[in-house]
Amino acid sequence: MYAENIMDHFNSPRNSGEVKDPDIKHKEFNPFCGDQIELTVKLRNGKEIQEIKFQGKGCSISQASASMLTEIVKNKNIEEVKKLTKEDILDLLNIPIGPVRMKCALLALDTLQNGIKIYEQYTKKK
Amino acid sequence: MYAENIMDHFNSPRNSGEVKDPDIKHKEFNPFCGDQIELTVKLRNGKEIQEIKFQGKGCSISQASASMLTEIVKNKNIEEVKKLTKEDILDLLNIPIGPVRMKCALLALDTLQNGIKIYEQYTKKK
Amino acid sequence: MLIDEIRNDFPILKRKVNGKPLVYLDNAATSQKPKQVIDAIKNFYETQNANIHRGIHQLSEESTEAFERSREKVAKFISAKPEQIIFTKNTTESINTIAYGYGLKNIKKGDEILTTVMEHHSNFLPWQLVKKHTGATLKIADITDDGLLKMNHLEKLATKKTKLVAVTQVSNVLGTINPVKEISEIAQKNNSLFLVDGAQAAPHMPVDVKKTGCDFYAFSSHKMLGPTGIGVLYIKDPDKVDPFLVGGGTIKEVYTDKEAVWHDSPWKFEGGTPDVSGVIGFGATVDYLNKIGMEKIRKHEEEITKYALDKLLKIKNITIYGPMDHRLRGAVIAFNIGGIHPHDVAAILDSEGIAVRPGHACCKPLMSRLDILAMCRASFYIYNTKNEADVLVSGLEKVNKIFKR
Amino acid sequence: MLIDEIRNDFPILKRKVNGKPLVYLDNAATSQKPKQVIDAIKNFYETQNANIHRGIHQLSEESTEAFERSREKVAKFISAKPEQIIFTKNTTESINTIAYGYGLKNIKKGDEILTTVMEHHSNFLPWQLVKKHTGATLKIADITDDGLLKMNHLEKLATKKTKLVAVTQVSNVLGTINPVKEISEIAQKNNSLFLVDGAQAAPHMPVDVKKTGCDFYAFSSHKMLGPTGIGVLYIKDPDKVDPFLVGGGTIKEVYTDKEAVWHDSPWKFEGGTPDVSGVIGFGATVDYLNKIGMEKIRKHEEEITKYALDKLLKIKNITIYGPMDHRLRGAVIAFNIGGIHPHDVAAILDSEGIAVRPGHACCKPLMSRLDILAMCRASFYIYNTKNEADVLVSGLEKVNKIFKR
Ligand SMILES: Cc1ncc(COP(=O)(O)O)c(C=O)c1O
Ligand SMILES: Cc1ncc(COP(=O)(O)O)c(C=O)c1O
Repeated sequence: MYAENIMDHFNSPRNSGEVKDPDIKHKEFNPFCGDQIELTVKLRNGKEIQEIKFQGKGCSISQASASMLTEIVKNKNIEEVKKLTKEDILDLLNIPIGPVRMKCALLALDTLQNGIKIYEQYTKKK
Repeated sequence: MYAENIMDHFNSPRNSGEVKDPDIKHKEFNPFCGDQIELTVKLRNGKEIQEIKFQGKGCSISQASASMLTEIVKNKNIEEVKKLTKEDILDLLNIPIGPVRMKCALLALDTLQNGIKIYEQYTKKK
Repeated sequence: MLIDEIRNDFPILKRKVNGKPLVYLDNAATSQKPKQVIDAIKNFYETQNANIHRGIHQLSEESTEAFERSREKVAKFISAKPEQIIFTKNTTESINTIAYGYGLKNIKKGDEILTTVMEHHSNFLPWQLVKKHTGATLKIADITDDGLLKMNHLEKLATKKTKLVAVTQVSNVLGTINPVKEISEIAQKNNSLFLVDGAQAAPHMPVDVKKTGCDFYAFSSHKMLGPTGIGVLYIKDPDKVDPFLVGGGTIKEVYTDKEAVWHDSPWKFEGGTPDVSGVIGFGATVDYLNKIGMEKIRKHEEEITKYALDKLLKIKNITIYGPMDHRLRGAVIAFNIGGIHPHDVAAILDSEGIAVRPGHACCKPLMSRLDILAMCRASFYIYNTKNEADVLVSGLEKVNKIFKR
Repeated sequence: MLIDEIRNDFPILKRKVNGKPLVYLDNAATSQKPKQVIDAIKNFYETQNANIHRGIHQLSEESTEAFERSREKVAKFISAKPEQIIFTKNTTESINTIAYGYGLKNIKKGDEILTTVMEHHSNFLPWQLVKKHTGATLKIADITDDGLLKMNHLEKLATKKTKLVAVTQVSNVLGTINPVKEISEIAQKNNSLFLVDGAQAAPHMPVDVKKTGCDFYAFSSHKMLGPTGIGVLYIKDPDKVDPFLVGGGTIKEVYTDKEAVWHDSPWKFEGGTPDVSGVIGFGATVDYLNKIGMEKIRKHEEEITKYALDKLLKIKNITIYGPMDHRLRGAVIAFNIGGIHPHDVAAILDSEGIAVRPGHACCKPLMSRLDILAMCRASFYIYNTKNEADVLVSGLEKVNKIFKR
């Protein structure tokens, strides 16, 4: 619990802030504890994550996992990102997460994947 | 349980029927099991039970206790009758009565005592 | 599993009543509990007890996990999804949840609710309440003289105005198993929602809400070897129903100046601290039932019902209600003997250690229909034996003797 | 009774969490259970279990008697009469019973409901529901900066139009003990009914509904050493309230062509099979509390609260909510540390074996009023020791260290 890497990401979050003219901008929150994550993403060719930043508040798990997630998805194809699972996030965090804090741990991934879904629906419509 | 005396009163109820021109006529029932007792009473000087009869249907306990009650209250002063208690009825029945069947056992006494109460209110008003 | 092994799991079956071995035939009122269930509850209180959901500490995480695992087991037990399973305190609360949360909102004057004359008060009074508050019409399908639902009557009463059809799957007096699949088709044809009261079905036979095609299904843990205080409400489409008991746990957001934002199902329906120990005990109950197998339970009960019906029919002055074909009924046998009051019958049986239930069984409309005030009901479960049916028969012969019939 | 003896009655207190002895400080969420209560439930299932009321057989008579004896004990515990005591599943259901059974019927557009900003959602959402369905106004009394109810504000908000005043006796976040007697007098002056949410009071101090002068009083067994799944609703005058959950047990007569005749209180309110084992377990709980004595429980908690407040106030970056005078508060201490999220605080404490609760504690209006999203709450009970308060303090120091504050 509270391994060095989590405290490190929490205290010095990577990719904090907002991307300019984002293709994807999506915010989710975890009503039980008030964690919030807003992701802004710039795509390359509508397919690859060129730039990603997050803003948020909440507990160390939700914020550290957001910081870690932004690091690993950069330059990834969104098809790959859509396939990321709970297990991938837990591997990143590398500490045991109980069912209650799972919501915190997965908030960033949910935000990203739902943001992609909305983006795809929106672009398909057009 | 089901001592001879109860079966005797149940199979050959005493004072079954209806008194003519009664001073008291009151009916109660036990909603859980549908026991019914209607008592008709003729008073002597408005004070003493001269004649009492009952009509009813229901289980052996409710009907036998009504039959037994009519026997012991005859010629009693209504003040005395008002003082009769649960224990007096249980003594008459002389078998163990659990909490559920208590309602059956006491139905006749309740009917009589409530009938007297109504009679008294009615005559006081006049 | 052999019946002796099963009986061995139920501590209370070792009890004597009035000096005689307990013969428990009041299962339609409530069932007994195996030690596996009693121990699950005890163990929860001794090692895990905590409030669920909003906790971060170890006990709360363990409790939450065990609680939600129970929900998954119950969902699987009736072929539903966890988010369609709401824990209530009993079937009565489950049905009221629909009456208030769906009925009062969606049913209007001119609409109709269709039910039957064999319903338990818990599946009757809620609809009278909806009728009273909305001005809707309540239609009541009749039964045949041998206690089957008159399907042509029900079909005639069902119209396009019927907003809801509410029918018991198994009658708790007649034992009748109603053709819920057929009724579901009638309901669908009219675009009516269909509520099934499964209180007497879920304990005794396999239930599949998808195959049944119902919108709501209600039942109680205590009638199926589980703890008291736990009911289940299946809702096919939880968005159709408003939160009913509102309070802690039902919301995402609360404001002082505008309406709350409700949580998702099932949480929006589970206001306040649930009966955590009961739900966990009920999870252990579902495990136990699955271990025996619902098919096997039904088969055992069919056999014992056939056996008991055959024997009981030979008793002098007996009237048995409901269909005589054991394949059409559950293991509930209601009867009267001559003019003897059911209380007297039950009391004499009690003196022989036999527990049956006398009264109206919360079915006053059915009592009126059968033109009786009350009856005696013997109801069997997986731990009952043919020998116990024999004890019942001897007890009833004794009743006749005492009353000189 | 010595505290060691008391602790010995609670099997779970022997448990280790993350290798450390369990320090259970989540009592405001739910309490632990003594073996006397656990055994009462087990014993009921093993020897007496039956459905109550309508049974004639031995088990049913025994169950009924034990059930009603529990009701008498609970009545006496708060100085009420048995027919004023209704068993529900939790405080939330108790309060909803009044919202639906009294509020929806008697409160009209133009009427007012008066509550406070420190209420638990369970004593807030039901009144928002009544407001929504009736068009009544919901007025909310504020608190002072040190977490006391602003009595002059409440008094100003109370008018002749106020049909109901609904206030918690003890706040589950601030710990504040509200002056319910005074509020009752304000309510009486305006002819308003008065509902007290006793969920955090009944477990921790003597309660006398007559002296309090309230019309309704609601509380939960699970927060006072008793089983989950049991709530209590005291109604001073049960005739004022309509039956709410309707079904088996609530009626005297049912007809197919006219309205039912309701049973007397408490039965008209207890639809369906109650949690018999839970009620009987709660009877044993009341015995247990009486054996210790509610005065003594209050005294113990006052001492531990004073001790803990003193120590906690010395922790760097801590903010403690609610009044600082231990005589004005229950044993609930809510706090935040620096900018550290309550989940992180709770998780680090958990790794030390300490159970506290982070979050909004179902008090979102209060969170908004305090301008926070969440807090951590440590809450004590009769089995907690000063030493455990010390362990909490060390845990919080560790939190500061990990977060480098
Ligand atoms: C003040 C207060 N009111 C009401 C409740 C709701 O109690 P329950 O969850 O038992 O319904 C609680 C507990 O959560 C509480 O603390
Ligand atoms: C058919 C039927 N429906 C509903 C109920 C009510 O169940 P509960 O008392 O558990 O609410 C019962 C049992 O009494 C029943 O037999």
